[in-house]
Amino acid sequence: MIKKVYAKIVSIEKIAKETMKMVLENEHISQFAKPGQFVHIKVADHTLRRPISIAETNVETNTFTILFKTVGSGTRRLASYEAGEYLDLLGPNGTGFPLDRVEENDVILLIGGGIGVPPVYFLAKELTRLNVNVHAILGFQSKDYVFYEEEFKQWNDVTIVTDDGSYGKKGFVTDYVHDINGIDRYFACGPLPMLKAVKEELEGVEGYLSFEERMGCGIGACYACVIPTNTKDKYKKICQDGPVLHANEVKL
Amino acid sequence: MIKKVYAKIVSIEKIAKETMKMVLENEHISQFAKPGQFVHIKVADHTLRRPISIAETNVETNTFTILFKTVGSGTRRLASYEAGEYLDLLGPNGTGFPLDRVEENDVILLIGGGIGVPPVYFLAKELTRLNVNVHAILGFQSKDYVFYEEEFKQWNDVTIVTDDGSYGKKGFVTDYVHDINGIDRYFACGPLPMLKAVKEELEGVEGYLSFEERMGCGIGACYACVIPTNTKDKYKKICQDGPVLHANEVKL
Amino acid sequence: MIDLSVSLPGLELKNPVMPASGCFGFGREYSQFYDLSVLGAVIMKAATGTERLGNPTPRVAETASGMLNAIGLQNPGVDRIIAEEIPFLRQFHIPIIANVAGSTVEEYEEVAKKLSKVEDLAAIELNISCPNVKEGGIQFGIDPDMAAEVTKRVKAVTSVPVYVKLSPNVTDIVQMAKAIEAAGADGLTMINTLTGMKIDLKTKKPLIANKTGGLSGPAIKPVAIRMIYEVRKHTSLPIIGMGGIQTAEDVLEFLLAGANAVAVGTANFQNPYVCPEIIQHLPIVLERYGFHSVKEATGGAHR
Amino acid sequence: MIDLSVSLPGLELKNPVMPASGCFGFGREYSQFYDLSVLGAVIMKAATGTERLGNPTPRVAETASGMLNAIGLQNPGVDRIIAEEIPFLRQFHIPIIANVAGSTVEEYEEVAKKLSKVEDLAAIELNISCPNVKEGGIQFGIDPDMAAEVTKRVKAVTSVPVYVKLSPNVTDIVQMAKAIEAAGADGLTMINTLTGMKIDLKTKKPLIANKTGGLSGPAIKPVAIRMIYEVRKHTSLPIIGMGGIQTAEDVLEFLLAGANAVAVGTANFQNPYVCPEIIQHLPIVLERYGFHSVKEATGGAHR
Ligand SMILES: Cc1cc2nc3c(=O)[nH]c(=O)nc-3n(C[C@H](O)[C@H](O)[C@H](O)COP(=O)(O)OP(=O)(O)OC[C@H]3O[C@@H](n4cnc5c(N)ncnc54)[C@H](O)[C@@H]3O)c2cc1C
Ligand SMILES: Cc1cc2nc3c(=O)[nH]c(=O)nc-3n(C[C@H](O)[C@H](O)[C@H](O)COP(=O)(O)OP(=O)(O)OC[C@H]3O[C@@H](n4cnc5c(N)ncnc54)[C@H](O)[C@@H]3O)c2cc1C
Ligand SMILES: Cc1cc2nc3c(=O)[nH]c(=O)nc-3n(C[C@H](O)[C@H](O)[C@H](O)COP(=O)(O)O)c2cc1C
Ligand SMILES: Cc1cc2nc3c(=O)[nH]c(=O)nc-3n(C[C@H](O)[C@H](O)[C@H](O)COP(=O)(O)O)c2cc1C
Ligand code: FES
Ligand code: FES
Repeated sequence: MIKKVYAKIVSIEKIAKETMKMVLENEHISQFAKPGQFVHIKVADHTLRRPISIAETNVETNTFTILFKTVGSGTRRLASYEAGEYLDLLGPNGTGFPLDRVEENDVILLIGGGIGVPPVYFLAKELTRLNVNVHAILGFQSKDYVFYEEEFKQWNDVTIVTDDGSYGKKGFVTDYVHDINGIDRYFACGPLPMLKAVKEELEGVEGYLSFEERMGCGIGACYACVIPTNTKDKYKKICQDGPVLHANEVKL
Repeated sequence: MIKKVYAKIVSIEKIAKETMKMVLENEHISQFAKPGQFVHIKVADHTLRRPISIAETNVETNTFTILFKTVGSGTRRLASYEAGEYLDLLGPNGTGFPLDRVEENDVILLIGGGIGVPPVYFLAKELTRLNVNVHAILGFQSKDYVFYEEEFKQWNDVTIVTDDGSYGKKGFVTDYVHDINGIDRYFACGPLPMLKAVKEELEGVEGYLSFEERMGCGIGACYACVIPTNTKDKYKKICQDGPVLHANEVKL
Repeated sequence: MIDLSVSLPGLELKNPVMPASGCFGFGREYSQFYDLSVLGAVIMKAATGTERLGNPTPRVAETASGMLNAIGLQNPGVDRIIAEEIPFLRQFHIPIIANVAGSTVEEYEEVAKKLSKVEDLAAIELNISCPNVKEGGIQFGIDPDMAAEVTKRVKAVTSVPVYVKLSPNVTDIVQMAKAIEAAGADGLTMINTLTGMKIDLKTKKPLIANKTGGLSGPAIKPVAIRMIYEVRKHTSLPIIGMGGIQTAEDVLEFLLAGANAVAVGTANFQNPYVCPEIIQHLPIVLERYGFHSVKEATGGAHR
Repeated sequence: MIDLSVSLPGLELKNPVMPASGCFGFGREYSQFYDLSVLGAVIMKAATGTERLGNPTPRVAETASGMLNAIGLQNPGVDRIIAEEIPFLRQFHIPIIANVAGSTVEEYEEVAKKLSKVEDLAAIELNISCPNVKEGGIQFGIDPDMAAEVTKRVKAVTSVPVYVKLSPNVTDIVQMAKAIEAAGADGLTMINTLTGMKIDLKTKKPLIANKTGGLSGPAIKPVAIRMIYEVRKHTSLPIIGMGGIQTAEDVLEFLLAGANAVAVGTANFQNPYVCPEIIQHLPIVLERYGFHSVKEATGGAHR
């Protein structure tokens, strides 16, 4: 259930180039958030809230983590908040990665591109509860942007790819998906061109993609964030039906 | 000379109902400000700057004081700043109370109404440098709004008047101006109806009034703050030619 | 006791605050946050003759104290709105206003006709800011003759009161209002969005896929207040005012300008509780400024 | 090296940034803060045939991300502007643009005629947002025929290039621009302010003594960008763009929409250094977005 809450900023730090990590305290979000869901954050001096994925929750400390890239004025303003301040946010919003069809011993591929890595991390952590085989491929622009390699390594086999080869392997995540054999299911989050390429490359494999779109309400009321689908309704709302959608139902 | 400066807030406190006192540190303002001049303050989230009179300067500590009433969203936001923060301000703006014609042993009447008291206080303090006879009449709505009585008493004879008689004498400042004999010159700052009444009551005495008007630029460029006069130009700009104007030149 | 109630054609409002069309869907999402029965009324998302899928995305962009949107009237079509959405809203026992849109006068007629058969529909809001495909895309809302024509034709086929929603993108808002009054409208709602654009410096293209979008939010409030004030001077139709309302003080400003009731749009996105919060705060604000009722405040700036 | 220079009729600009009319007086006050010779040009406060004392006060009010003003063209009259103000501005060796206003076509002609005799006046900006007393107060700026008429008549009596300043308070900005282009204007400046109002909750009256005022500042930027984009598509006249500019990024957005140069109004009140700061920052911003010159960025959103 989505609630409007005030979450206290526990810590905020820069963890890679243009990339901030913020830990927030709020019981509702930390108890109920599922991987793939997001919070819709009110940022001072801005009309519209900003959607940011939940990267981790901790039910013991009632905290949750978000990671964000400072790309424009809203995320830059968000980066200027300090520990101890409160953020007004809605959450948890949207529908996350579906885990109900995951079966024991499945080979699962996680793909994260840039700031698409955080929700995939949350998913990776959740998947450790199930007895499955998880492989992660994470793509970044270049060395300076890489984050969370160690965090992933706790749980999974992980391959880091950079566009320019300045760290890990060189190229795009799609160049390495075939290194993993017998993939039963994949989950991906990242920029649209990456999602398109992943869908094509893994044609035939059951997959779920997490999408981004500019949002108004963030809760399904304004029709700002639709994506065309081949389902009965012909579209889905990314903020409500998504951000995670079945790769085969979306028209890319 | 007007400069754009960043002044550090040294302290901020509430000194009476809806009335804040803020001490700021800035060399330029504290060295050059004259009684009657104002600073034009940029307040977060507001398009237009807010004009606030300078209530006191201290050339040793490079500080100056402003007092303001929280009447609307700008002054309420101003009241929410904290010591240590910096304010972007223009100053000192405008033309203050003229002291060049004040002569030794003159009987001088100072009249302040409500938040018009601060510039009059600055003037009272300045006048102590001259060998003159100063009387102050300060009007407030009611007891809770009274401030700076003690501060004035250091320098002058002072009469406090409240509209409802809840403190000091009851009535309007104009009810008591004739208690002072042989006034050579008066200086007044307060709401427009008070200024009008003072001018009428003291017809024939040389007087100077400090005016308020909604401002745009605050420096004389936009013609927002004009007041009709019977001078050659037919008008004066309150932000530049004023806020202090000769009582006889303005058309009220 | 401050009296918040307002009686307008078709609308017995217990308070003057309702969500604006397109900013509240059909109420389902906001009903997660609060009981919609506290609202004065509700205005639904636009209904067209058949399902519309709207414009390509991005459909929204942020601006200083405002936002642009070009949703493009996406909606499931009037039949499904009647079958699926109105029954949901009915449970809250508040007046339901349907926002009617179309590309031809015939489409307006058809949608209005269907809606007016819905037993407890309180009123229709005619959204005339849509481009008329027959007339080469010119909006009904910017031409007084076309606006009058669509008003007249819709009035002829419906039994529920018709409020016409004025576009602010016109030289003479009073002329529009008078034409619509003469055509028999029961009321006006105003203002719709101002046409605007934002260019993405990175792509060098208009950020909104539709290029232009409608500007809403506090940025446009001064334009809304001015237009309501002018229209109030020259027509006697009731006015539901909107454009940038965020607080109960804003509501009072609209009432003083001449609005009889108000709608809240963009502010719902910032604070899903904005409507109930305004409703709770409104009596306090009315009292502070010396009013005993909403009715007393309406038109206050004209006295 | 990023080339900031722009050549427009009568205006050889070393950079495209100039203060907007009415927001900079005649430069004296801002010259306390910086050397005005850094500016691309300067547009003076409106000049009328004789001295005008303007509207009663209050003349300004704050709004969300904007402000309202109703100064009412206060100015010392064209003769004193020529005698006292232009000589002051001349020392900075930047193009001087005179903003010309009037209540009758004859007054526009008279003012323009006098100004065009000033040796080094670079251009005239026709402020057609003034009510025409002869035509019953209708603004020249909202009627294409009247706008064309005043443009034609002023062009006939002056030898300096004439830029006509468009009012955004019209249904069809392109129609206005085309009428003015056909009438022989050398360029357009746009946009002037949107008409707005604010009501004082305490007094229950419009806060501005004139009741309505002109809305300026970031709030109106999306409307300015949209109108410039549309006008650029349909005319080939050079455009000096304005409306809510605060930063060099804003300037780039105006250039992409189709402006050849820009003017900065309201932002001067917030930051007296805004023009020189924008000028300093503009090359960095142009470079960041891949441009080598202002000219290259102009119209970028249309390619
Ligand atoms: C479901 C979802 C989850 C997201 N999770 C994350 C995350 O975990 N970390 C992260 O860094 N970013 C995430 N994003 C993207 C993030 O919302 C944008 O980067 C951010 O809103 C940009 O705001 P800005 O003001 O800095 O940029 P500007 O470009 O100045 O933003 C202006 C406007 O555009 C919108 N906007 C811009 N880019 C996007 C975008 N890609 N998606 C949606 N709205 C956008 C903003 O909300 C705002 O309305 C997510 C987006 C969605 C839709
Ligand atoms: C020369 C001068 C000196 C002043 N000195 C002081 C002082 O020392 N202490 C103090 O408390 N107040 C002083 N004022 C008044 C003060 O500027 C206003 O109370 C303040 O701007 C109100 O802002 P607000 O946002 O709280 O109120 P709002 O009413 O919300 O203000 C909205 C707008 O109105 C303007 N405004 C409102 N009232 C006034 C006013 N009376 N004068 C000018 N602009 C106004 C604001 O600047 C703003 O643009 C002075 C005014 C002037 C002109
Ligand atoms: C996302 C969005 C969608 C809208 N959709 C509609 C609509 O379908 N029909 C309509 O008449 N108005 C629509 N509007 C306009 C609003 O109802 C309202 O008139 C306008 O936004 C001004 O009010 P505001 O500033 O409170 O948002 C929409 C506005 C927004 C922001
Ligand atoms: C206080 C003020 C006075 C103005 N006076 C004039 C004027 O005399 N002539 C004119 O053509 N425009 C005048 N304008 C309009 C501006 O030149 C400009 O077109 C408008 O403010 C939009 O730009 P901005 O948002 O940068 O302020 C005035 C604007 C303001 C705010
Ligand atoms: S953002 Fe409003 S429907 Fe998705
Ligand atoms: S405020 Fe601009 S001239 Fe006084």
